[in-house]
Amino acid sequence: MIFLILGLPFAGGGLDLILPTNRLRNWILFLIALAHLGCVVSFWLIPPPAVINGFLALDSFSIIILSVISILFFAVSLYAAGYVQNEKGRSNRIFTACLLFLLFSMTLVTMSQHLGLFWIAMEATTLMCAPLIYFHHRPQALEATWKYLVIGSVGIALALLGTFFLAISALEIKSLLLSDLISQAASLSVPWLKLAIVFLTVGYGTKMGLVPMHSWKPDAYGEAPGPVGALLAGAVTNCAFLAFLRMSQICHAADQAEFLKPILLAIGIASMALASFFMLGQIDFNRLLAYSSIEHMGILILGLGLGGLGIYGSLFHAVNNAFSKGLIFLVSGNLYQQYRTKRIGNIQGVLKSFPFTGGLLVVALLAVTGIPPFGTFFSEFMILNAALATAHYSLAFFYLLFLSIVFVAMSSVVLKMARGLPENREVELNPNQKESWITTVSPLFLAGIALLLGLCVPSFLNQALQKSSAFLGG
Amino acid sequence: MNTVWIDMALAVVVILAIGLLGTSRLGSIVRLFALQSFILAFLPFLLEGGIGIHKVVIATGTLIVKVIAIPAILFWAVRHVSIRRDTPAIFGGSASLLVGGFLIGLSFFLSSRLVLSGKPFSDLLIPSAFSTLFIGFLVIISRVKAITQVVGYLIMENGIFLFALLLFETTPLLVELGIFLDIFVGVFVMGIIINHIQNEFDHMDISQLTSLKE
Amino acid sequence: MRLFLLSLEILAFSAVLVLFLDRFRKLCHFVFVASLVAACSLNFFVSFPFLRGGETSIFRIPWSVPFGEFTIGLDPLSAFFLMTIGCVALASGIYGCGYLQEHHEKKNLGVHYFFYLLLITLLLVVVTARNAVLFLTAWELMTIIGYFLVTFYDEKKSVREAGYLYLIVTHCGTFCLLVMFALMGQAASSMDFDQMALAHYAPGLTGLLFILGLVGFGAKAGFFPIHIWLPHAHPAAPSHVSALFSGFVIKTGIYGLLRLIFIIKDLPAWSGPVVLAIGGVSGVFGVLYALGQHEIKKLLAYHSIENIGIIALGIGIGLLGNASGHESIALIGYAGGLLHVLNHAVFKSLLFLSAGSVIRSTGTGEIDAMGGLLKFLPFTGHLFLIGSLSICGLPLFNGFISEWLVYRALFDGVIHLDKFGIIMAVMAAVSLALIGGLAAICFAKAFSVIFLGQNRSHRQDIYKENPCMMWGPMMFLAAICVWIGLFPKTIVSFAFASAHFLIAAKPVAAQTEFLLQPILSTTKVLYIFLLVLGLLVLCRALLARRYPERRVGTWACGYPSLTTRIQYTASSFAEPVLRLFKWMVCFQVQRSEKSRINLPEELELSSKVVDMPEHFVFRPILAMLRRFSGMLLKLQSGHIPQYLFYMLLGLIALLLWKFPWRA
Amino acid sequence: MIPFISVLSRLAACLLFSPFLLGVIGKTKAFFAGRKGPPLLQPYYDILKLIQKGSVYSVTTTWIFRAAPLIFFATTLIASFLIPFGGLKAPVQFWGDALLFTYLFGLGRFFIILAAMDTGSSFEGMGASREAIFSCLSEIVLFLNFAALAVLSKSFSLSQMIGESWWASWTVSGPSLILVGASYFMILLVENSRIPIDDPATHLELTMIHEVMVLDHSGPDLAFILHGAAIKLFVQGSFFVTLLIPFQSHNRIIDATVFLAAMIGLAVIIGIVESVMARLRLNRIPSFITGAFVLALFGLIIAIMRVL
Repeated sequence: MIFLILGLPFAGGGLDLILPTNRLRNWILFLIALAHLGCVVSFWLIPPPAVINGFLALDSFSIIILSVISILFFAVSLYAAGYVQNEKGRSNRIFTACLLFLLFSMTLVTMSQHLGLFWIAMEATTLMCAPLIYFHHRPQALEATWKYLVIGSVGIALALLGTFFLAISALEIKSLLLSDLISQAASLSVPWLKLAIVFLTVGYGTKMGLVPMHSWKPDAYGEAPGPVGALLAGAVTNCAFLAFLRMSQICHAADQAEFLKPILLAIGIASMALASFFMLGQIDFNRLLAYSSIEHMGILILGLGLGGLGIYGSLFHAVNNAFSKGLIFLVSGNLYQQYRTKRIGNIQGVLKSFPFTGGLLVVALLAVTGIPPFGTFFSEFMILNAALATAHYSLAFFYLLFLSIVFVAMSSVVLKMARGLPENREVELNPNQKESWITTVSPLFLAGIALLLGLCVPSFLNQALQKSSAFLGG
Repeated sequence: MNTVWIDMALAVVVILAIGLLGTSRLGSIVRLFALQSFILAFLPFLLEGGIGIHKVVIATGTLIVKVIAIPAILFWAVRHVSIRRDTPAIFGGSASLLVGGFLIGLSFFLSSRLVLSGKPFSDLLIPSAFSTLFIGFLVIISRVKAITQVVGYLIMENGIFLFALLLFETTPLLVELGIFLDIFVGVFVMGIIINHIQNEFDHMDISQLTSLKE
Repeated sequence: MRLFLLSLEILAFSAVLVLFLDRFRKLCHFVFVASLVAACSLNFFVSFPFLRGGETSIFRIPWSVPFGEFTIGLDPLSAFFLMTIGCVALASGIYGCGYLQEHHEKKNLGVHYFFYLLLITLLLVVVTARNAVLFLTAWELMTIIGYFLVTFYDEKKSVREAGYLYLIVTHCGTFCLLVMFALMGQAASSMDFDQMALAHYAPGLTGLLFILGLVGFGAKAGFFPIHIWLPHAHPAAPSHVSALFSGFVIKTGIYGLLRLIFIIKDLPAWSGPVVLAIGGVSGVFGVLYALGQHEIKKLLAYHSIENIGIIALGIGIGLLGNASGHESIALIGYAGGLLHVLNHAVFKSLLFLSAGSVIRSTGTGEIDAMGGLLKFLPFTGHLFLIGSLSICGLPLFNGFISEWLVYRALFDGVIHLDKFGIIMAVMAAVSLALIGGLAAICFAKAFSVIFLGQNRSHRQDIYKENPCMMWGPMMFLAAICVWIGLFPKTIVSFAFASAHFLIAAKPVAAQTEFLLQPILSTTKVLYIFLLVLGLLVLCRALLARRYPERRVGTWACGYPSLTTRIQYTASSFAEPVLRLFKWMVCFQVQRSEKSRINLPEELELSSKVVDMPEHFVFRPILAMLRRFSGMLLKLQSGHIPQYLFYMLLGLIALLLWKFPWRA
Repeated sequence: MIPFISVLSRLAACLLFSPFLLGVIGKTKAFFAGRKGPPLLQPYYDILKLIQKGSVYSVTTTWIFRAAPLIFFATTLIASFLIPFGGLKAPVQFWGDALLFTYLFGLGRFFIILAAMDTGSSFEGMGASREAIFSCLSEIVLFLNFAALAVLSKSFSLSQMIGESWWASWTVSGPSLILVGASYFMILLVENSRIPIDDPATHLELTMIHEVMVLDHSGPDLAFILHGAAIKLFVQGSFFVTLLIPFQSHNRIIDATVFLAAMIGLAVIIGIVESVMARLRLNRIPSFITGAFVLALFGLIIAIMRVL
């Protein structure tokens, strides 16, 4: 069953490389995404057995992250068909192939129980994203891709080093399988384990875009097209977050949690601080979303670092954030195609000229900044509760301060764009561009899920979250 | 007897890394990297425990990937470039050598101060791994041309590979091969990107790539 | 309880229905009005038994959100606010229908009605929520939907900015509420208000909770330092929306504060004086800033702040009485505050609606461009007169009754409290007197400059009166004002019932009778006054018949032509007052410089009042924040080596901080 | 039966006796100026003359202009019902009638200001805006006086505050009562716009306050306003007098005569003050009222210290 879910995207990617016409490729992309979703649903019903003596298995963390990735990919695949259609005369061969290979590598990441294999899959996602970012063939996109690649690979190299240090610390256990590591955690040599944690934090922190290693994110998300941005911000960051979850699992087992928590808190609050201040002066919409993604990664890590209730909160926030980020990136993709510019100053009166995109833009703002009907509000509230329960009062104060600065920055930008009269100054509104139904259905689908998560958390998700937070002593 | 050979090999690896810091011609940079990888390929055989299939596969893998395939790609990219010279951006040639020396001293100090239990088979291994890693990092930071940055990244990989030697028995074959494959594909993609940069900007000077800023 | 849920369903269902009915205009209006009438009458009907009987009822269904549970409860406190929503929402909704007729072509009214009905539903939920998460959700949604209602005319830039300012201030205020409810939840280990009421809070914690509650609810209610969004939001919003806003939405802040007082029984001793101080400062500064305004809706907005100050005075003296054990003072104080909530809701929405019709007829909100409108707009003029008489708290109208109750609590305090209590009560009483006096000046100015004298604007066209759809609801509100003013028995007993509930005391019939007796005798005196007035009018009519009357132009000391420019304008009327309070209000007078060079042909003189907290506190902070972020942005300089250097720095920092160095 | 007679007698006293006070003030000012001055009953002649005359209304005015004098007269009349004077108990007395007393005057003044602005001439506007600010400030001092009296008499009803037998309390809180009395006298001058604040007999409209507000009224309206102003002076004067007369002999006739004598004495004092002092500049009046405020505050502090 696991081979099926892995094989499908790989085969689809290969097939897409060969197929001649765009339409066929889109169909393949869509069908594979649907099949993938089907497999994931079946995994929820009957949990699959481990494969290749435990290298690939589904524990509670990976089932959550996998289903999030699958739903997001399904929405993006639906959207990508419409998006590429609007880019006249561009063959989407590389685009769809890389998307499917990306899906394959992300699925591999969620499945792998062996940390070495985990690293390989993460490296694969990095490489698959590079051509996707370069979709628009503009000089800036090229520069963004290069920066993404260089910083990404340096980060991943450090992560590899961290994995090796972990292996050295687990010399007696003689295996990097997660289950063995956790069961015989007592025999890990502590100094090597600490060194491994430091390097793994810096390595996978680069993939997540946490503060000291965040510089590639604004450029990469700024230049990536809408659907790719959605996948990057929604799915790839969740895979990197999975790495942090595995790491805290091992630390929890080797009762080194007190060592890891201060690091996570420091990095989390630093990410939120820098992101919120950077957002105030933004003039480019996608870069603004990049900083918002950095801020939400900071919240995730903060929640993980707080422990107790915070872990359930940060897992729930990972799920909410994926959908709200996906939604707002798809909407930014729409905006780019309708206004052909990313500068906030040139876009105004979206609600009047494109009612659906305008409405979705406002809904996306509410979802991202955590306004009640949407799930992000409840997860942020839980993390606040955790902070107050563990008496981190100053932390809670700064947490709320940065959330309010982010709200000030985001709402001023989005509301300036959405409201008012449409004045298309030098930006000629390409008249034939009316809102095609495909590019509005998929963001609507994501908005629906984000709202559903806010209104009533489905019971199966609740149990999965409870089980996985119990692993980390939540 | 073996430890003498191992120490000699490690020393040569570090010397080649320093040599790389000094040169500025792209062609010689790639050749130095190939030589370093060649030595690394034979290092597993010097370890004790005879010639197992594991070692043979690792050695041939390194040979194919790091000595033949990657230099071929880099030479293909270099051919496109009109200017063959690469000048370090931040500080002059000799200054980067001095910093390299300092970094090696730092790595020796680091490994001595680190509280690391477990006796590696040669006390020279960890310092040389750290120094190769730091030199690779320095090359990426200081050099201007894209190809040199790729080579810097590969030097870092070599440093990490030295660490891999420590846990030779534990990591299964599949994982090792996966790591080689990833590095190869990574460099392959970088090569393509360099080609595109070359066509787009008709220069490969990273310091000019700064249009994306606040 | 079932009826209340029925009203919620009606509102929600018709809100969704109206969203799609925009094209068929008639049906859209009909559904909107019908649902409003049904829901508001149901609310009235539901709230009476709770106010009279004083019992409570809870409705609970599980809601699978973390901590969340959908619990709605009705008790005298919530019932009192339900009654207030009933009349305000009904009147301003129907008025809104008439007011927005001309906008139908340009703007999509269906969406506006949808937001309006949804806001009413949320107000009902906020007032009856018994679970912190449900309360916060309804509270935030109310802010967001309020934003969309305020920015109805979003083609104007000032409207967009006003809406944005409103959104930020109230949203950041809500963050304090988040922390407060989180702390309370932890202390009571459950998010349910009833459990919270039973829990015991450490003394230090109650102080912190009270401050957070004050800031959070104060941002919504418009207490003095954090009121800056009110004067911008009201002129920007269409007048029926600003009527609903100042009528009820800012009262949710007061409701929240009262609910906090109900939950935390033993508040710190300093809480009473603090609320009194806030009330006094809000009242005095609110009315002083109102005096300096020249735009009618901005003037009314500042008056909302003033009346919120009066309500805070009532609650403050109630707290003081409660803390020092005088149950009667607490009872009267809370009853006065609550009654002023209802009174202010009624007469302020009446004033906003009449201001809306004045703006609709004359086309501008500037007071100095109006004059003599009573002849052209009789209905609007007289209703504005009734509204201004009741807001100044003059007898015969409802403002007097609630101010009388607050005065009574204050002077009871002067008599019974200890030394410090007397000083606080006297200062509060003096500030209430000052507020009443200045409000009388402000509304004498407003009414006379708009409706009396001659028209000051140069275009002398005739203004036509508004349709009956607009002055009908205003008549309904004016009738309530007069009814409460002259026959206050029922409403005051309702206020006492919810005040009893607030201090958790069983209402004793004799005690309420004893408290009601002075008010009834006041109204007896007022009946005699009306009788005497009637007699005088009769004998004046007799005299008028015997002696001839002549109508001639106003005496202008013999000058031939009496131009309209010699009349006293709003700024000249308020100038002596503002010069007296110059340092409190930074009152500035600007002379136009253009006539300096040649002979001064047209000198222009205008006076302006600067809103101190906004221009000296909030705007500088925002500017400093933006400058700091501008400096910080330079970090992202675009050079790859620099980015890698950050990474290396991060790595080394972590190593130095967290690594097991050999000692 | 008896209460009905007492109500009738106090109404008669209030209506008939009050213009006489204005006559006395006029006479004392004339005596100090060395001239013969108008006869004592001059105010009565004025009122009767005005009632018989026809009235002139400006074109721009509305019904408010006609209703204002009536409302002013009615409010002052009703206010007189609340005050116990001359040994007669107030017909209506309850907790908080002092509030109604002040706010009734407020209502009357509000309508007079509206009527002034209704004519649309700048003089009335000037008078209205000045009257508004000064009366608002004096209201504050009034409330402070009430607070002091409330602390002393432990109740907030006019009858208890000043009606009860005061002999005992004078010994206990003499000084604070003197201070309250002084501050109340200054407020009396402000409220009834006597010399230090406003000169009723001047011709320069620019300097007047109260007179210029009622400039445009004529005929019976002016009569009502004049009579109302007289009653207002009588009512506020009676509050001041009952406050200061310490003893209460339960014989009705003696009380009445003593009260009337005291009222005439008060009128003479006002006349003396008016002839001795000149009118204050307009921006000096707020400091005059602040002086009254400080006196009242001082009285309150002494009252608090004495009682607690």
